[in-house]
Amino acid sequence: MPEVTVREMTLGEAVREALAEEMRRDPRVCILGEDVAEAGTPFKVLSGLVQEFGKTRVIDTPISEAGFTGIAVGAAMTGLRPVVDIMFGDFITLTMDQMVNQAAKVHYMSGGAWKVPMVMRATLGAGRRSGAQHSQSLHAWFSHIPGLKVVLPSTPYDAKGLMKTAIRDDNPVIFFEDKMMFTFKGPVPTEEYTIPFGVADIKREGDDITIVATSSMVQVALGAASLLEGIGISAEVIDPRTTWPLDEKTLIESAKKTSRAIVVDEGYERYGVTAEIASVIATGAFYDLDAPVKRIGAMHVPIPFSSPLEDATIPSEHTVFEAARAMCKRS
Amino acid sequence: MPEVTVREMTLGEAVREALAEEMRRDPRVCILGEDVAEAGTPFKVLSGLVQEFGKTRVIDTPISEAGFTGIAVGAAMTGLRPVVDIMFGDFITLTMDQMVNQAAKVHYMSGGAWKVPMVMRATLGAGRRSGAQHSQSLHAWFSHIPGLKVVLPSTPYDAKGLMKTAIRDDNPVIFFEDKMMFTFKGPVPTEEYTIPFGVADIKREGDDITIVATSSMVQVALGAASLLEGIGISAEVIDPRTTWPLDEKTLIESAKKTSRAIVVDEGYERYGVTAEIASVIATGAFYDLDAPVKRIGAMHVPIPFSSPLEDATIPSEHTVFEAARAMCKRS
Amino acid sequence: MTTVTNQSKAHSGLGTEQLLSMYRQMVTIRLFEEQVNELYTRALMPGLAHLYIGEEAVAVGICAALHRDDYITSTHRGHGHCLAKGAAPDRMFAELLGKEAGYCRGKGGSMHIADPTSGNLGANAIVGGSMGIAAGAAFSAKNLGTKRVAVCFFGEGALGQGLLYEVMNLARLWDLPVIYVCENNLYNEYTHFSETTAGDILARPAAFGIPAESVDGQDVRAVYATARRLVDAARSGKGPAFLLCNTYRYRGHHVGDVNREYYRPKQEEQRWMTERDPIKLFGDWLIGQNLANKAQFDEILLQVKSEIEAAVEFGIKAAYPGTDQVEENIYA
Amino acid sequence: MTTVTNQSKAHSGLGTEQLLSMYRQMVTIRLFEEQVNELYTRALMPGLAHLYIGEEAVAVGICAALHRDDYITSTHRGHGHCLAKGAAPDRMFAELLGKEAGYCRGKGGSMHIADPTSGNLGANAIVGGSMGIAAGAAFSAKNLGTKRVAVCFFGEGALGQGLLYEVMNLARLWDLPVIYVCENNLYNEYTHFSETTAGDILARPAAFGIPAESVDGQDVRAVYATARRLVDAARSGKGPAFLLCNTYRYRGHHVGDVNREYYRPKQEEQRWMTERDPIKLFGDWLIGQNLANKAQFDEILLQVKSEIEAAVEFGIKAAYPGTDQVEENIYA
Ligand SMILES: Cc1ncc(C[n+]2csc(CCOP(=O)(O)OP(=O)(O)O)c2C)c(N)n1
Ligand SMILES: Cc1ncc(C[n+]2csc(CCOP(=O)(O)OP(=O)(O)O)c2C)c(N)n1
Ligand SMILES: [Mg+2]
Ligand SMILES: [Mg+2]
Repeated sequence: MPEVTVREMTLGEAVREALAEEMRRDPRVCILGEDVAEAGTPFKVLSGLVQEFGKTRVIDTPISEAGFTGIAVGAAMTGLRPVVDIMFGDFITLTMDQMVNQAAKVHYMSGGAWKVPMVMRATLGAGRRSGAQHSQSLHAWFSHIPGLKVVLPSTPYDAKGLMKTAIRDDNPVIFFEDKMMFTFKGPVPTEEYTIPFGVADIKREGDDITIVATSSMVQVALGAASLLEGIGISAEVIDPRTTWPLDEKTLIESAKKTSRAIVVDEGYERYGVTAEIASVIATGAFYDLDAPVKRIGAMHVPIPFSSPLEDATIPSEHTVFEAARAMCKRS
Repeated sequence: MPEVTVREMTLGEAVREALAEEMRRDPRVCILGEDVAEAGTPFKVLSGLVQEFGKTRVIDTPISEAGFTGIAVGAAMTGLRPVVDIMFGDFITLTMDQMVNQAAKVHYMSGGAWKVPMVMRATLGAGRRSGAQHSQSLHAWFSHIPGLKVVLPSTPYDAKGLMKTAIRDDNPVIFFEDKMMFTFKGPVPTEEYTIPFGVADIKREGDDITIVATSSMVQVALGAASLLEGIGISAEVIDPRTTWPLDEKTLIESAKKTSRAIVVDEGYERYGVTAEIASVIATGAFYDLDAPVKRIGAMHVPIPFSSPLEDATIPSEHTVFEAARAMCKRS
Repeated sequence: MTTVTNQSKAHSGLGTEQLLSMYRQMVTIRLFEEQVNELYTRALMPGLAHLYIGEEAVAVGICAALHRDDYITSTHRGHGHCLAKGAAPDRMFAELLGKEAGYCRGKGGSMHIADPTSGNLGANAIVGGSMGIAAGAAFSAKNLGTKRVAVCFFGEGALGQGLLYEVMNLARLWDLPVIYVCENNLYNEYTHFSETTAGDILARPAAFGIPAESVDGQDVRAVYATARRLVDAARSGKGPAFLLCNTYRYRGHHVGDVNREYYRPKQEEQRWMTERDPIKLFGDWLIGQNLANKAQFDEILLQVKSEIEAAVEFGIKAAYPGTDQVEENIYA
Repeated sequence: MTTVTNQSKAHSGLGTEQLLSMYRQMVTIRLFEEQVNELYTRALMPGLAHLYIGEEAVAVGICAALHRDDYITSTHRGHGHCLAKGAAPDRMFAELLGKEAGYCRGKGGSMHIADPTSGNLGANAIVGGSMGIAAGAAFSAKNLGTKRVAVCFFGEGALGQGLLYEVMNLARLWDLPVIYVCENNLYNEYTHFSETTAGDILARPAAFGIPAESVDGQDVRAVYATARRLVDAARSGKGPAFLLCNTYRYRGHHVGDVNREYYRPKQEEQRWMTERDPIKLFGDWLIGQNLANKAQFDEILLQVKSEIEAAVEFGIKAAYPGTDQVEENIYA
């Protein structure tokens, strides 16, 4: 086996590298969105791409989320592989018809005749003091819809490998990046790799309790796991990486092994991602669980601006730690 | 107590009667939507209202779901109590920004300064051979959003009482009517009544298994319960009536009593309403359940047009019956 | 920017064969739709259908100006577009009846017929839902240098959807070869368009810098001639255009919409049917020009009739998809 | 329908007191925003803020034409609108800092300030998000007969949102007393509007039958005069209007946008600041007309400065809401 070179890079850089590599590999890949070209997005994730690939492949759009998403659907059907950029995930509200009634259904409704190989990049995550319309994590909506795939990377490594898979996938894929994690660093191999969808990653092994966490919440879970280690509780942290397809087996097996599970996700808790995953585990590990599956999502409130209030709504290391401690003591 | 007169009427008539009564009671109530006036909607639910209340209160709009929903939000903030009509629930995709980023958050974001007393009526339900864009049940999306309330009537009685409550509520309420049930008949008292939100209704008492069902699925559950009775299984059928607020207590208590629960809802099963309710029950009745909570939702496919295919995607009496039988045999 | 086409000219270099083929297509659509209505009346038709009868000249005139590999997007009232672009009646009936032999294996139905071999990106049951898709197909055509053109058919009701204005702006900025074809049949379901449409329709695309014209949608030659000019311009890199076709649907909004007096007078329907029928107008002209005679028309009618009958038969006899197919084609 | 206002006239019957009060408001907005920038630089400001510096004449000119109980909706760049409509700087700073004494109890922040007592329906962080809300307020005004008018402020970037065209159509059909005020400051974030805006801006509302005008947004008297005419017309039942105000933001898209050379030249900024500053232009005119003198301006500056300083102080000292308040106000 060849030696693998590994560099540290940020999640933002990893996403950019994935896009650049795929754009080099496949001339059909192009990017559409607001301020994606010279500005490289407000988060600077796309900086430099327009210089390499030019303005016909990295394309600034008007503030028309529905419009350019619709164009991406049509372009994907007819030979391109567009990546659309939705600056704040909150704005997916404007694209729901194009994504859900069109992109998600075209392949099925046409009996397989047409395909829609497109990627929507969007952000999620609170904590940036940006208020209720710039802080939501709305990935549960898309996860609900047959025909779509939903990706939630939590490390630079995952972000790169999953983005490459997303671009090569022949279906509409929504790729949610936590905007607070763009500067989060981690190792990324120089060599080319992709990560398959539907394969959960065990971010930390443990025996006493399973913590399933997505996106931004993976680091929170890992932090909680360290704290738990300090009091002698061994937590296993699992990242599903894609909410659809969902790797039920890995989640269930871990819960069977540890007999306790917590699910942490930054979306609103009610009718959110934690509900599905908790329910899958509660069913799959029914005869092995020592306690109810605990769900920890964002509080059921529009995300407040004021710092202390906002912080109170987001799951924290501490919340997860306390929940785990209570569950492990209990049995 | 005065004698209560009861008439049979259809669900569609019950909705109309509720609207008419509230419009008589409160001049601020008005209706906006496509073909709501002379046509009384394609489902004829609103027939006759324009004759009584005139064209300034029952208002035909262009095909601009986002636009007239936005107008309703502003009108609700400034002294009216609009009811907007979304012909097919699939079209709520076009209103997500106005409902979720605006209507749901205005009260909170303004620190309580503004209120948005509006109702959105929308339909749900498949089985009408209308294809993937006219058959969805997307109520899980709104149920996920703090600031909104979501109502799912399953009988004419409930439809009338809940609609009156919805109109009097000072928050944005989404009221989903199953389009296959507009002609479904049931008793409705002549006397005025309202039904509070967040109070589940036990549609049938039973001891062996709890079937939680929403909207269209309540009749399916009752049908299954009859079949189950035939083989000696006593099923309790509970209708939460509102997914938010959710009457967790009644659901959990029933599951504790019967020790088995099935949740039936016509939305896509994955990341849908069944996930939340199953998870609530699995947690709340953890120490009393004899079997995992069973979820039965729409199949994870865009709803197909072809009759045999479409039928296969919708939960049926038979599916529920079989699931219940298997669960009761098991223990 | 806003001009009205002189309808009377437009012979437009079409040969007799092409003219007769257009006539035949219009007859095909008419008879196809009558059969759909028949199927509905006989309770053989699942769901609903929106008939194109009366509007045949629009689809036929536009599609005659397109190449087979040019793209179209269509609407809930889409049978005419599909047929005019080249779909076969038999597989269409099969689709309408939910059969596996249909264009979408029965999964789409009347409102979702799609056919890659004739460039049909699909009918759409969301009013205005395909406006971005059509622009996207034009975006591909431009970026891949295929010289294809995309046509987006939509009813005047779709003028109410904001998406149209978003994509017209984009189509102009990027000079996309897309033609927005608005079929104004005067009604959004049961509401007259004047109650839902403020200002001047043609001024809307014009405001975005898009050349906009209107044409008599009952005159297939005028539709063709105008479309031809706009399509050629788009193909040669001049960007988008907008064409307003004034037309009328003879029947109800859908097959079940039978009592229509409350929203439109019978006389209005009568007037359009007798005075402005696109097949009759075209037929009269062809005869007047000595390009065809009554016997030829009778012959065409006979042929089309038997073709349509065979197609219905095919659809009725075709098998339903097995329920094992329900979970196929969710993901590619 | 499309006219350009002669800017030089417009004394418009304003008394000296009103003129000076408008001058003072513009200074207030300028100093308020400079303090916001200061707070950000001192790392006291949570999140971001979008400064209105350079555009003061628009908010002040428009709001001077409104009654206190008329409605406005505002944008992410909304501090100027809030102040001009009558909000107090102290409660605004408190809100910007997330304090309980703020207009929204700290829950809204810079992009969501709302205030029923001054008719402010709220700033909005969704570009174009309030276009329907403003029309809805006008709908109420019309239906309840209150004679109120609603103004929807938005940046030229919001012309990209389809919602605008949906609600302009509705506003015209229903003759709603709503004025759409487009603040064209030339940039959508980091992209010049010419790259995102096809055709002619004023032709867009005109296409829906809405009277549309443009005005020099740096000339507060011209803005006021035009707004006054449009507002009066709306109030008297003539329905909607559209006003394009040509203006410029001096600073970055938001407080953190410091290196701007890659999207706009320094000289451009310099030119606007030195040649087209709305406060200076208005001040010069007031002096030229002998309506004010330099000493008065110095006095105003001093007073506003101390008012703003006290307001900042108030905001900084104010208490955060208790975390028990996080679950209040979700439902009414
Ligand atoms: C977004 C959306 N809103 C509403 C409908 C319901 N609907 C179906 S057809 C129609 C009227 C369409 O009118 P027009 O666009 O003029 O087309 P026509 O039926 O006249 O051909 C309506 C309102 C829909 N399908 N999609
Ligand atoms: C729907 C939506 N898309 C994108 C954004 C991100 N965004 C915030 S401000 C802005 C530019 C707005 O430009 P303009 O409307 O001209 O207002 P200006 O900032 O110039 O005042 C963008 C793209 C947003 N807030 N909402
Ligand atoms: Mg029409
Ligand atoms: Mg701007």
